[in-house]
Amino acid sequence: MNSADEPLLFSGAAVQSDDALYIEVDGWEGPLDLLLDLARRQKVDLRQISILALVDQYLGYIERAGAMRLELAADYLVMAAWLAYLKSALLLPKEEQEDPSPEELALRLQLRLQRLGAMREAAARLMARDRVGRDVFLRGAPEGLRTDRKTLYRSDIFALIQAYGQVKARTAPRIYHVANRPVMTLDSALERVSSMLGVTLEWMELRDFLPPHASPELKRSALASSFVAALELTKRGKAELEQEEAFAPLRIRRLRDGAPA
Amino acid sequence: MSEDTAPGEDAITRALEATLFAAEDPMTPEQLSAHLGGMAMGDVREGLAALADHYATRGVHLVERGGRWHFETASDLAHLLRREKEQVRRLSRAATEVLAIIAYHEPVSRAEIESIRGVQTSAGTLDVLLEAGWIRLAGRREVPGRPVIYATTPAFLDHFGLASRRDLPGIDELRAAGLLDPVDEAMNAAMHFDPDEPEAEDAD
Amino acid sequence: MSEDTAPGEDAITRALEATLFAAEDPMTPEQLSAHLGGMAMGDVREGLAALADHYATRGVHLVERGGRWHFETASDLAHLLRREKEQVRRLSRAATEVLAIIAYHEPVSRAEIESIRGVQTSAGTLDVLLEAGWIRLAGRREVPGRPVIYATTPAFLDHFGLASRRDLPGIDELRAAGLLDPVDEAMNAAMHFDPDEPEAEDAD
Repeated sequence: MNSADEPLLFSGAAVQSDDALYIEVDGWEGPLDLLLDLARRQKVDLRQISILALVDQYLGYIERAGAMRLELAADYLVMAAWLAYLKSALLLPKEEQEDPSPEELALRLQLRLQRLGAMREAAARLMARDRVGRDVFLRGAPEGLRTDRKTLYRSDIFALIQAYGQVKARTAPRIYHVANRPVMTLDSALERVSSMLGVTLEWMELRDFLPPHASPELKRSALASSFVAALELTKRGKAELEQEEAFAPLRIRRLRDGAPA
Repeated sequence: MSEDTAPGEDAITRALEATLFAAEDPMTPEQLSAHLGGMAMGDVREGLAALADHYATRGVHLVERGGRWHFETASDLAHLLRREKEQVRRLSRAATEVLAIIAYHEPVSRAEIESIRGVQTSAGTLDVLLEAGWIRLAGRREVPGRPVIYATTPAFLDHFGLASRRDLPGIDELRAAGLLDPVDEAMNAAMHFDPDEPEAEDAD
Repeated sequence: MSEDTAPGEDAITRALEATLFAAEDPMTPEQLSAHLGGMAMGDVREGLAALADHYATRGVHLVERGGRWHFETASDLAHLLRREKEQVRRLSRAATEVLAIIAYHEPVSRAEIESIRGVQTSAGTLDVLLEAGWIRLAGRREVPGRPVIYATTPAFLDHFGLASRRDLPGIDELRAAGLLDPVDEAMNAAMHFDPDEPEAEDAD
């Protein structure tokens, strides 16, 4: 209670810095910290600690702080209320106890204190070790190790001439051959179909118009061209087309000049 | 060490000695081997052991910290050297405690740290430890919220002169006493009537 | 060094050893004496001599330079401080092409290389070849802009096992070896309109 005359910032929730974490009343860091300190004053093993005595000390402490008009952090007050409840529960006859039992709650508190105590001790032992820069020192001016990486490139004559060959092949002027494909143009088909239609007035199958000894490639071209020619002649009113069903042979015959069939 | 294998005349130990003296950071045997042109790992380990032995009584010691080796001054000479060389940062009590909790429990989440300390941990506290290079983020705990977990670093072992975490003062006793177990686990163990674990008391 | 004054057991030499090890700068005997709480100058000098003697055969030496003492790596091990690590890498395809063009056409400018390759050449590619020691700057072409021209080096001939550039196979030999065949010839063969393969359409 070293700074009773100045207002103390007690806010359990507002934790901005290490300083704010410190509870200014004698420098405890939170209610568990205060409890641990009080427990230590009992000078017994934390496993043997009297929780009831501890609770009394804590409540007594909070009361004194209140009497000195110290502002207490909310979490200290919450802990005080909880401990007061724990105390009353511990004093009640066993059969009226609820679940969890006050013994259980007390044990939990004791276990927490043991753990905090253990860690605090461990921290102290850790800090007391021979620390680099305080107890032991590293070499003041090490020369330092440096590894300079050097890349050695590897290749071989085959890779070299192959690369050159590919450059040449890639950039050499290229000659493209366009295949001369056998086709029957629409014009020649028209001419051919017209002239063949001129011979007779009978129905003829379109396939019969095709050149008889043509290669398979030319036959396909001729078939397509002749079909288009037949359509064209029909459209011009010079011929008529007939097909009995889908994919049946397509038949064509000449119309008498201008006269519909 | 016997005089007939004096490491001063031994090319391997001389090379290791020179390298570790010159190194700016502690080195693993693997790094030493690589630096020394692929020196056989067996030779590196033997050489390190011989060197550590040779220096054991001298003013400078060769020590292993977290698998990495470095020379440092003998700790009994601290009083001679400390004078102008107080380079160690002073840690706040909170930071000291948080560091101890992380070291003894790692990996550990902030919530777990707080449940042991009973107070919130300011971000600054963890920052100080992260900045010192003594703790690192060690991933996330696969529980709801996936909290970040923290663990110590090789630099932590270096600084506190620990060969490994097993050298943490009193860690075996703390573990044996169950003081590194969470409170809930300890409750189950202590309260022999846990309905879910009828065998609990046998497990003690 | 005599065994009966083993410095490892000597408080003075241990203190000197640790102090000099941790020192950031070389120290005079006077500084050492002052640092070690006014150690007698005679003790300092004797201790330094004993230490220097002890370290004389080790990987690290204690040496005096201009009246100041410090540890330094044994001179025969100085190469350990700065190691050169050689890493063998296969020349990239782009670099191989550029090298081949230079070899066949030297001296050539970068613009000429690019016009032969049909693609731009990064400066890095030429750097790699210069670094490998296979090409050199061979002056400037006396045309507008005076571009740098490149030529191969004797190291190039060495590496590729050539007695001279005349050993490089000529265009005709490359063609005979099939090395001038277009890369995508296989594609053409698969095309259906190849006039030499009238049956191709049956493959549909």
